[in-house]
Amino acid sequence: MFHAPRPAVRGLALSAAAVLLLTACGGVVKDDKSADDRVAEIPDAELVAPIAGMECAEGAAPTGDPIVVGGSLSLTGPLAPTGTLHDAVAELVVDWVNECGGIDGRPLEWKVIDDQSTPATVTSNYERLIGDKVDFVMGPYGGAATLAGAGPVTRAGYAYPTATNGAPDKLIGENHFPAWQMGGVDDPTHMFDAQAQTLLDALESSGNPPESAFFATAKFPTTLSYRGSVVTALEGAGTTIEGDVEYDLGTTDFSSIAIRIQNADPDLVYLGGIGADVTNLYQAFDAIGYEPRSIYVSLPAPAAVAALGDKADGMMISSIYEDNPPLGDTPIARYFTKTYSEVAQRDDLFPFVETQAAASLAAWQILLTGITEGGVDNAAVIAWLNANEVDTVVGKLSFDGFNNYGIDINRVAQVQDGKRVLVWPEDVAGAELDYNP
Amino acid sequence: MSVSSLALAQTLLNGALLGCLFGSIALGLSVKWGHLGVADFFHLSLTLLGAYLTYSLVTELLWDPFLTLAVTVPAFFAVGVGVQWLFHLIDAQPFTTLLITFALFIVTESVVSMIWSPDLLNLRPLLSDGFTTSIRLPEPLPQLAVQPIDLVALVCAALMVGLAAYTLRSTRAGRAVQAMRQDAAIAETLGVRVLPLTLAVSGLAAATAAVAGMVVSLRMPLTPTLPLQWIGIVVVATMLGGLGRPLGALVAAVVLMMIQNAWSLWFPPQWAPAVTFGVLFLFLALQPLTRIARERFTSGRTA
Amino acid sequence: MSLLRCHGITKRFGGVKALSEVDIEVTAGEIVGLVGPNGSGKTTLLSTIAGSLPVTAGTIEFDGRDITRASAHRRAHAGIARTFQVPRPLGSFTVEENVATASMFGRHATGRTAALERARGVLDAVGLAAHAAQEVGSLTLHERKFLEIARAVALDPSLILLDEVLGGLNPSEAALGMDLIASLRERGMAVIYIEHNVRAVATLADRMYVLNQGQNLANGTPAEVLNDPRVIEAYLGGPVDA
Amino acid sequence: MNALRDHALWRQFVAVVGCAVVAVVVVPAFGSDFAIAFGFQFVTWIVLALSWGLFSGNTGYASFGHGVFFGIGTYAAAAVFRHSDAPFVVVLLAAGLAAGALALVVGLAVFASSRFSGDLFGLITLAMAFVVVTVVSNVAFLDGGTGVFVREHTVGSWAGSSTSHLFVIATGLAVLAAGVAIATSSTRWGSALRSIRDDEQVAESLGVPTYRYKVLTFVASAVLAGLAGAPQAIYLGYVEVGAVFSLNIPLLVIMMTILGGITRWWGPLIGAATVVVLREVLLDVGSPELSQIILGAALVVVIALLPHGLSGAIPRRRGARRVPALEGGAR
Amino acid sequence: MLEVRDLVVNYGEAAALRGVSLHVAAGTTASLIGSNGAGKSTLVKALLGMQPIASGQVLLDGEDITRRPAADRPALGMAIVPEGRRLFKEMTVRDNLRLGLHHPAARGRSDNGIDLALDLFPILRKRSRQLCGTMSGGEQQMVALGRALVSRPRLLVLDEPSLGLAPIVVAQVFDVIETIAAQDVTVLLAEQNMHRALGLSEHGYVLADGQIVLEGTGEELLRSDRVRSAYLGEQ
Repeated sequence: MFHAPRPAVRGLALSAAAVLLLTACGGVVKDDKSADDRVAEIPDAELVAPIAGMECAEGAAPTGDPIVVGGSLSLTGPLAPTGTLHDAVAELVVDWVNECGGIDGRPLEWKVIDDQSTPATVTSNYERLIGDKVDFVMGPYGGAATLAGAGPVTRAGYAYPTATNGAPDKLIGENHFPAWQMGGVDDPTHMFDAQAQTLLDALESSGNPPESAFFATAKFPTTLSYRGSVVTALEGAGTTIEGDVEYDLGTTDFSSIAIRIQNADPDLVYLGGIGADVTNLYQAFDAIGYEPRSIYVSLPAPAAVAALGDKADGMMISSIYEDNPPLGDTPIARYFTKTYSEVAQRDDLFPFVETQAAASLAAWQILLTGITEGGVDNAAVIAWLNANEVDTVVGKLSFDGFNNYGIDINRVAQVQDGKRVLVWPEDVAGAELDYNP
Repeated sequence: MSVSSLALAQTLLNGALLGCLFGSIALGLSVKWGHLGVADFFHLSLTLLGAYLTYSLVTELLWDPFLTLAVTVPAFFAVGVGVQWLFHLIDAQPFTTLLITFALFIVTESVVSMIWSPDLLNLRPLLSDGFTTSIRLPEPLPQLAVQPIDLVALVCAALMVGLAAYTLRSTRAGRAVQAMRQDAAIAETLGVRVLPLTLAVSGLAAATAAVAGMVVSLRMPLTPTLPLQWIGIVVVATMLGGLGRPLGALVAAVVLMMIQNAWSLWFPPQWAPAVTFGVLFLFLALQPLTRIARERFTSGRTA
Repeated sequence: MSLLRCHGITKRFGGVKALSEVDIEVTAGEIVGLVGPNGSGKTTLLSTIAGSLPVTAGTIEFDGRDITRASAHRRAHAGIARTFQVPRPLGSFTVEENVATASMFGRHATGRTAALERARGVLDAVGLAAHAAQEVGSLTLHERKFLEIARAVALDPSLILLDEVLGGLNPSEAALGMDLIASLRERGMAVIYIEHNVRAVATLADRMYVLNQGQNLANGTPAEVLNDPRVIEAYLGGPVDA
Repeated sequence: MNALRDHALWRQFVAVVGCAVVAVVVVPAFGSDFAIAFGFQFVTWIVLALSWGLFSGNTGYASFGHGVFFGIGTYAAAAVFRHSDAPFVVVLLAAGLAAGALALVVGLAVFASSRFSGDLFGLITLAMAFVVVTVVSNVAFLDGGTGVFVREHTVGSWAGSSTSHLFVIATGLAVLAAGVAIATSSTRWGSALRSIRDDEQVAESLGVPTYRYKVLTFVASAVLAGLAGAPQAIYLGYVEVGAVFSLNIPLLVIMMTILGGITRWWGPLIGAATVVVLREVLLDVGSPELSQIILGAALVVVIALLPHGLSGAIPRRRGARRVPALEGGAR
Repeated sequence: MLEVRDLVVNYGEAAALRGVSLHVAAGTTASLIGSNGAGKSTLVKALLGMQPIASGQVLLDGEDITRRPAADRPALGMAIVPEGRRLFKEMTVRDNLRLGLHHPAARGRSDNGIDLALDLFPILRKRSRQLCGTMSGGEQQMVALGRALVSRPRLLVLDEPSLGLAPIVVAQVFDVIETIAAQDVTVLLAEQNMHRALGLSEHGYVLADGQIVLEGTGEELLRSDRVRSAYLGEQ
């Protein structure tokens, strides 16, 4: 019956053969197992309690009414890559607590609702969770979602721990406990100033601060605000801004931006890109055979950086945590690194702990510490957290100052020998910044 | 900002090569839309699915990327036939088909994210250097460089589009397809069997998504929401090229990407997407009653 | 005083000239027959008068005003109504709603209630009153044809363009239809009447125009036209050297 | 207006107002915060579905740009909040006017030529979405890319102080939308629109000024969607381009209307209700992807099996009405 | 060769053909005449499988082909020149002609059928690359004739080939039909132009209101007054 397709089918076969011939240049697929090898290198770790003030009663199965923590996460839609990561950490923490005998013998339970990456749904999701009488809530991922959830959560008097809160530079309330702290904010429109200063300090510590810089930033709230602060800071330090362009979210072709960069050939390339932008930019660099003298990337997807392989060596990345001493060398961090790599591999996520996963754990540590110290009562938890410091995987956090932002914990990481390591500030650095543009 | 002519040439070249990739995605859309009257958003999903299947076959079974076509092409052919069969069964109106393909678009995004996780997947690190090291062009343009992957995109686009255009214009089956679109009843009296032909066209169009998907998986990191980023350029290229004209769609995609890149070189890159649609509106506004309208409205006229 | 005056109407479709320099004139209250062999351009001429098709060249004057470039609905408001050769009832409307739509938006636009009332009156006149509330899908061919007429009448036009409203009807239905057309003249409407049944046209028409090859071939009283050898030749196909 | 004398329509409208009043009284008084938040979204979707049905359902010109009008309304409201201290009524008007103005410009251009019908019309409205997104994300007055904080400007106002107030406002808009939908049911306006859907050429020949009706109804539809954007801006508290102009919005709206059917004015209403409730129920299905899949598959099945939607599947008293399935633009 | 028995075709509830029977002997030419609206086109469409048949039979060489799909007809040796030509206007003349060779039976046949058609209409030869939509009506009719002829049908059905054509072109078209008829091809000619049609037919049928009202040899019919009244409408 199918007389018609034959010539075209023949053509397809032909074209496939031709393409095969075209690229007959050795093995097409590398026998690349390095990522798996690195996972295998993660040392085994012993079970410890997830927070400092808690004893781990291994093997004692928790009984009684569960303590339910509810949360809304973007499990589908454009924010899903990070949303699922936070979901994975939440499940991990709940299992972890329950393996340690629960909280005061009561099991912990995680109840998550998908918000389809839509802020409007976040609001009703929290209303729904609070209506269902969950004991506590965990914040969502992303600035718009965090602010959308803040309304019902605050009104109901719940504590609102958040892992990352993007850019809401406006006050949420005294019940807000961000794990990713952006302290030192006195003027809310300059909330990234401290972070920008950290970057500047790091660059200056090398003794070779950049004389020129080129900025390429994605149209995304956080990246734009952060870029603004860095431009001001670098200009203040005498760096020439060679170029400053913005591009649309979802841009896949960076060749004109790459060429602009090549033309300017600056000491520092600042990429305010999220997700896979860094991959695509490097592809454009490859195409024109250009190698940036140095590059700093804010908020890249970890998988995108890892995928660059050797090319990423020397790349600087915004970070609050990397798996290196001193932060990465505690029993809690080691156990988390180990279990997270297992969970993430199961869920097809990037298997190493970095900013997002660490912030997620830290948010849980804040909540768990609050519960352990204040009891199963939101008002008490809020009061205790506002008055005390919490020891988390990303460092000691306090909840004061503007928007409860406490101290600034933004750090600079660098890829060295294929591994991400914190290089600044010195108290958390696992290696020295290697910067010589 | 002054830019050397060399830089301009390079960015235009890159744009053209990426345009080839979009052109090969637009190919299937153009054929289905122009010749079957189905504005098929599902085609974009199929392309994504093809990319993910390629990724899995390469990473899990360590197949050669080109070898994956042996699986994906026939499988997608079957899918294309199946969808068209469904349209035939329910005697779907054009708008109904549009809605159904949109629903399938939503479903596919979820299926992909369920199977492969919503996180970024990247095939590039696994590719041999022959794929990723850029090549300098031979004289007289030794300063310009291209990536082998882009060349693959070029070859695939040129082959598929060329074949499709040749088939449509110069083969027995292609003429039958054109005839069917213009006057199905008369085509039937000439021996054209409409149902098998539409099924075959739909199947072949879907099969091109397998090839385009393979190129996508080599070319860019994969996320389930990728098709949303393609819709704009692919749909505009399809319309600008003239529905049912694969060569037109390819040329339009190449030109659009070149314009976008040239624009981004001198003007704020964030306005580049608007330029694409500006071109579309300009085209629609300036164009008298020809091209797009011609195909769809002339058949209704009677003297 | 002529109601409608078309001068030099030319219409091209691609490479085909469907009408070339056609002139036609209609006086208020008369029935003008328009005949010609298949493909001579009768329906095309009607469509250009009704405004459904733009002309390539020529002018159309109605009631002393130039309406060559006016849109179809303006012509309807001015008092030109048309029927379609293949009936095109509005599928999601009932019979009376179809007719009422014309009253609502016609020359003397009214509200819906008044329009429905008027529609019932018109349906009564064409003998479709019993079907008023029916879906149009349930109508027979002759009822659909009459519905076309009813819809045109409901516009309250001064000129009504009838395109083969009797085609496909059996003799008794056709007789009813001819009475109906005659009654339009009594209501003071002028009619341009296309029909392939030349005798039916001749019976009703005051004057007749004959088109051939998209051009005026002849015009005059029915008797003159029917006995014009050129007309007979055009219809039956003349000797080979025509 | 003749419609005002039509008792059946009045009864329908009174019934709608009655339901709305009951909802406004009962939901905030007895419902949980979740019920109110859910109720707000529920009525917002109803406004969107009814307003889409108003133009696209009635005329058969399927628009993929409805989310743009909703989003323009949201952003216009956010801009007024940010740049002035105007009362909420002004914000509401600005939201409606902004959307209406865009629709007017687009409508005047697009409907001028008969070739922009069917899927071409759909795609032009889709392209409109991409252009508007680019403009909003690059113009600092509206957004500029960093998003706009609305909450700080609305905390003190009546509208911004409680979700139940937003629910009241949105319910009011839903009544307005239902009122307009009723006004296009069995009325002169409705006859004009549906004659365009059935056969545009015939409609013209019957004296229906199709161009004017298309443009004005397109604008009316956009204004309603834009109005709904104003309370939405307050509800969100923080608006950003990605979420506000998400392509899911027009898709869901179309899905709702097709599901509900365009045969009767309340088709979109029950379609919206069904989808919103179904979505909420499916959140518990286990896997979030699975719920999306079920929703998409349900749509395919409904389109295939019930071409006239839920409302069209219910027979009429006087025998089923023969209605062409929505075909996207009469020719 | 072609036999039609009691053919009934309805459009909805309206009867378009009310029991038509006719017979065309192999190698002869038969005319089907009548005014427009009489049902000629309907009959032609029914013969070619383009129109559902309510009852009755169509036999080709004694074989019942009533329910065979339209796409089967060319392989049976049938070809049509449809009313209004219905060319594929966005394709070139040559491509239109090639489509006449689409059916499987013509597969592998060289293009000499096309050359044959181009020989019949020399004007088409130099226009073989022109899009049909841009041609005049007469030229289009020649392409339509050519498209039907390239497959070398045994039975050629023409529906109003003179429709809307200038007299000189009509003369040309009928010359071609006569040539074809002389070549052992059976021709059924549905035509309003009765003088021309009957002039080259062995046999003629007069159709009015969906029925055969008169039949006879061409000459008989030409002389009959009843034909004229059937045309102009009977009182």
